[in-house]
Amino acid sequence: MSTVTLYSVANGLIVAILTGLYSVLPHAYFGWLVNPDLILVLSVLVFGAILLAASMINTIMLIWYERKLLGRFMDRRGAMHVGYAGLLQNFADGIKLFRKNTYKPRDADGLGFYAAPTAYMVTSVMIFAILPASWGWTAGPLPLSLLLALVVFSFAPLFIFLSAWSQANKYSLIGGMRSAAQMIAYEVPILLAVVAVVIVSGTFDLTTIVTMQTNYWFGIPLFVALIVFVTGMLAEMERIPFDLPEAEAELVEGWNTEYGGMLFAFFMLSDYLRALIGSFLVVLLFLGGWTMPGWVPSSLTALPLAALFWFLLKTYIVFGVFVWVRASLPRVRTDQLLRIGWMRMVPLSLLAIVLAALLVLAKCLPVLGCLPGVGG
Amino acid sequence: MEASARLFQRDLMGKLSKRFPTGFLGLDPFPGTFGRIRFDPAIALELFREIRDVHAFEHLAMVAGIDWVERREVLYTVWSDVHRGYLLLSAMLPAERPHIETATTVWPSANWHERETWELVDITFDHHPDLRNLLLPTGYQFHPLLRSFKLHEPEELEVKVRHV
Amino acid sequence: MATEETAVRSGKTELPLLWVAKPLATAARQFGRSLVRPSTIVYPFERLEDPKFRTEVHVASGKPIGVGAVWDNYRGVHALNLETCISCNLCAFSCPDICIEMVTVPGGDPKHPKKCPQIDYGKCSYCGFCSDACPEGCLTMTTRYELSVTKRSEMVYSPERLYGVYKEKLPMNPIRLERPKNEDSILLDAPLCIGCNACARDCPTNCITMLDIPKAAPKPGEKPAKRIWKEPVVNDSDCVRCGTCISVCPKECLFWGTHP
Amino acid sequence: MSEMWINMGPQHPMTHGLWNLRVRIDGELVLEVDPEMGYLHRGIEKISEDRHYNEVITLMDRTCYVAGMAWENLFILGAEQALHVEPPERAKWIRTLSEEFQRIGSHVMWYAAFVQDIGLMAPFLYGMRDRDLVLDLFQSYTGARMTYEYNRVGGVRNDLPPGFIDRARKVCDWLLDRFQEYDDLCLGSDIFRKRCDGLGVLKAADCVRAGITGPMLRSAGVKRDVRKDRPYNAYDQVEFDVAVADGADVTARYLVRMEELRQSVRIIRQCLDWLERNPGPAMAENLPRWMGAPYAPVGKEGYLLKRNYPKGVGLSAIEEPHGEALAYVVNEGGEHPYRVKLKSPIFTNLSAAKHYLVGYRVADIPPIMGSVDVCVGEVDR
Repeated sequence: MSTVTLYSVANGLIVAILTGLYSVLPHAYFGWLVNPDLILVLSVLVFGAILLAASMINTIMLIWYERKLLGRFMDRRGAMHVGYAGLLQNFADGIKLFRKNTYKPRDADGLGFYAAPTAYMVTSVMIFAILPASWGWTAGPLPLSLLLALVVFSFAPLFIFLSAWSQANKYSLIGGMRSAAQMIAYEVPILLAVVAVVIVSGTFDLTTIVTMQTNYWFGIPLFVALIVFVTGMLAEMERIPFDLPEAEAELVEGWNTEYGGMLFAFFMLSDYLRALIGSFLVVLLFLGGWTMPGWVPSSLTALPLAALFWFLLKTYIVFGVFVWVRASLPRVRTDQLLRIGWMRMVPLSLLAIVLAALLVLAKCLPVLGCLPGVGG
Repeated sequence: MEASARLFQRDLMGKLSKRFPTGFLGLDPFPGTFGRIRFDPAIALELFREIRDVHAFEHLAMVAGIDWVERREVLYTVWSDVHRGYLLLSAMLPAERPHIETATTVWPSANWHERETWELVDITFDHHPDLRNLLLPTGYQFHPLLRSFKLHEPEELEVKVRHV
Repeated sequence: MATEETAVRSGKTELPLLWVAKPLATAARQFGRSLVRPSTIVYPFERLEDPKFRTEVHVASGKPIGVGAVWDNYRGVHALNLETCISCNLCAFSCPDICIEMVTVPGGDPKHPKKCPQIDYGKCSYCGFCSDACPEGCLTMTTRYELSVTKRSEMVYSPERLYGVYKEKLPMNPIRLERPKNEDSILLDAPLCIGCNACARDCPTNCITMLDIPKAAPKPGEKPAKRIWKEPVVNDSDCVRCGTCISVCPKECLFWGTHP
Repeated sequence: MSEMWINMGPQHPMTHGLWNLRVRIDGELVLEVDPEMGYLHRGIEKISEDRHYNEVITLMDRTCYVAGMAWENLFILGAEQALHVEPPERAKWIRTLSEEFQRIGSHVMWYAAFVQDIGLMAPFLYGMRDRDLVLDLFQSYTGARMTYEYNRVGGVRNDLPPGFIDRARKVCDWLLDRFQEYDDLCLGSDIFRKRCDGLGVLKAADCVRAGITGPMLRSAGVKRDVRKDRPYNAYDQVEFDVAVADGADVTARYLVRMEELRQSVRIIRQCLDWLERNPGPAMAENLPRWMGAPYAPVGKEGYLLKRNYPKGVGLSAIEEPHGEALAYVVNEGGEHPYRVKLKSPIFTNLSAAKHYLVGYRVADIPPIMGSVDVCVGEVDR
């Protein structure tokens, strides 16, 4: 495995800067500069900045990717004009949204109207500090990183409902109600599906979970859990066929009807951040994370960012499946959505848990090799 | 169709003149249809019932109002699935306060047609359940399909909306 | 094939197999097809009227895109051949939107200036009646369809500008209508005519000639005529039936009708 | 959340066009609906009274902007009856062909909008793409893609261009394959069936009472089609079946429209065969000049000259893509029609909105209204 990690890069950067300062500054500040706490704090800050930039760029590229992919599904080309094959189109859109005024409806509640998109965005970005994209791409050792990520992930209904209510718009209120009901309904099967993974792996630490998938992917023995998790994620990400909260045919734009300019961009970006997080989680939990299969030559695996590249490749393929589903399926209705959630997904996820438990009890899968024992 | 249609016409004419000795004014030939019945607006409702129930013209296709300056014509086009043909019912109304009984009780589909005829040709349909403006803004004072309403004279078209 | 099977389907069709497998497969098939060549073109850089689309292009999916050579039938911006325009007004008369105005262009004789159509594309509905009406074929419609401008006044195309379009040699609508078979002719209500020569002077095709006619002897009490009386005679084969003579006649003695 | 009124329109993604559906809802349940029309009222009937017969055609194209050719046919049939003009046989077949192509264009457009309403993204573009082929064909012989101005009193403007028939045959083959794809994407999808089955039910008796015509009526099992019942143009000489279904719900309307598409292809093929075999004039011979030409020659003040127009009155009915459309044309001897009355099928279909909307959910409104196929241009006229 490569020793170059995001944190080590940030740390090295800070150390280099401090060393440079060491050589030019008066001696009185030396003790101050070599303080390890300061180095840690600065390293984490740089780490965060890199992460923010990386996640934002990734998200924007994800939007481009979806537009191009959806275009091909629709027998057209997608964005073509700004940049090569429209690569810079979303940056142009972002700049346009930045430059627009944001208007608040007269009856809207100011605090909720402005706070909700911001909080939605912030919580979405926060998860990236928790999810490891490769070796060492976390803020620090987090034994319960999976749990933490899911907890932060499930803040969203709160902010959506807050924004929906504060907009003083009937459509956004209906959309917010739908969104809250839908997200809460699908939290349950998602968590249960994750429980199946946790039973098999015996840990909440995502890095460990990925390490355990070196020989085989959890998605194969836990196929039922994978299906439940992907479906639940579709609902959590509010993508077709579960995009009822912003069903544009009946609810104009759903819970973000009244937003424009940068506030809309916040929602839009957060949606795609969450889509990225969902794809990350699918890859991390079920598809082996950044572990590379054995047939990849070691000269390639030894490259500094090979693991990261491999991980992102998987992520984009998973997201491509989401786009494929979006292109070909209609939207379900609220009652049907909830019925699918409670009556199909929850029993399925319980079944997945039972299957996982049986796998662990049997200790062995002849085809796939031994599963790690729990508690032993 | 021709011979049987003519037979049907004669039959219809006989029955209707027997049923409505005063109000039924005649049945003119009209190309492509069973003909055009002229009737007195006083018997409108009974005639509609008769046409629908006895003669099985159960589909009202169109209600048209025509302004003949000195009087106004209201024209109902009905279709029968049994006889496979259209029949026109036409009543001449006076130009002052033209009114006729509504057909919505007989053919519910007359609702919007009559609203439209009321606002465009200014023919009042008595006992209509919902005689509001349909195509024109609420409170619009003019009736554009009258011959007295001229195009190309914008100064006359100043919109006078009655504020209610 | 579907056309051979009975058309009348009653009731529900069978429920779908395998949940949503069929639409997913269909979309994936379409994806594969459009990876090779999507049905769209990159518009400002490629155009349907480009030569490579003028013959049918069969892509992998077999889709015929483009309209090929018959693209020329398209009714777009007009082209006006100023040189052959005879100022007959027919285009302006035939316009349902009243967007054509006859304006003076240089080159006519100063007393009776040459008037050619000026088109306001803010009003035009591209119905093509004007080019159908044009007897000389000098006002035709081209395949140009891009007209966006930044000022409303730029929507008005003067005759010179339309001539500029003509000089670009764009493909022009090749379908010419035949002249109607039994057209009315210009007839003269002779007793009303005062022989003023206005019709012959303004006739765009010069098909009216003023011929001397023997005038009846003055009635008692009237002064004898001082000059030779002339009467217009219309050459029917050259006449384009524009009605200019009727509209300039001061005595309204010309009218439409069929020759007895 | 207590009861409230919401305005779906006039600028709302559900309303394809400018109209307003006021809905009283309790939670997601629809309690009362009140369609408000008139946002697109252009007074076409009034303007027609001021125009030459051939010039009215330009208005008819704009009456329904997705089915312009059908409305041209409708008016021209009425006007020819009022003016006592008989078009040549070839013109009748070309009109039949045009109308069926227009039906395909309109139904495919309906398909695109309808699947967009229920959230299907890609098929929307498939529909638009396939409609474009039909528009290409239209452009190749009429010169325009949506506003054709092709019919004239006494025939059609021009004959079909060379090569048209082969091209049309190719498009027909292509379209038939695509219709199968449409079915795969919709009927083959469990979610689609869940969304549309048993929605917006309006049984046959209610349909007839409410004056509903077209695919909506046929979806309830009533076999009424003006093309069969009262043939016009060349419909008495072509073979086709009337598509009916008996579900009376959104799925049934979908089935009817899809079957009509296939029947249209069948009719078009017969028309193409006939047109290939029988050349001839597309415009009536020896027509009085003012009828054939798109313009009337003028006198001093515009249309000064009075002509001997035979008085007459015409009633034409056609099966427009949306249903039974009627035109009543009165000619009183002027150069313009004295009165043009147009009856749009959607007008009556919409007036019955409360019968098929109340009792369903807000999320059901787009698919139900989508299955009605609203084109506001011809409702408001």
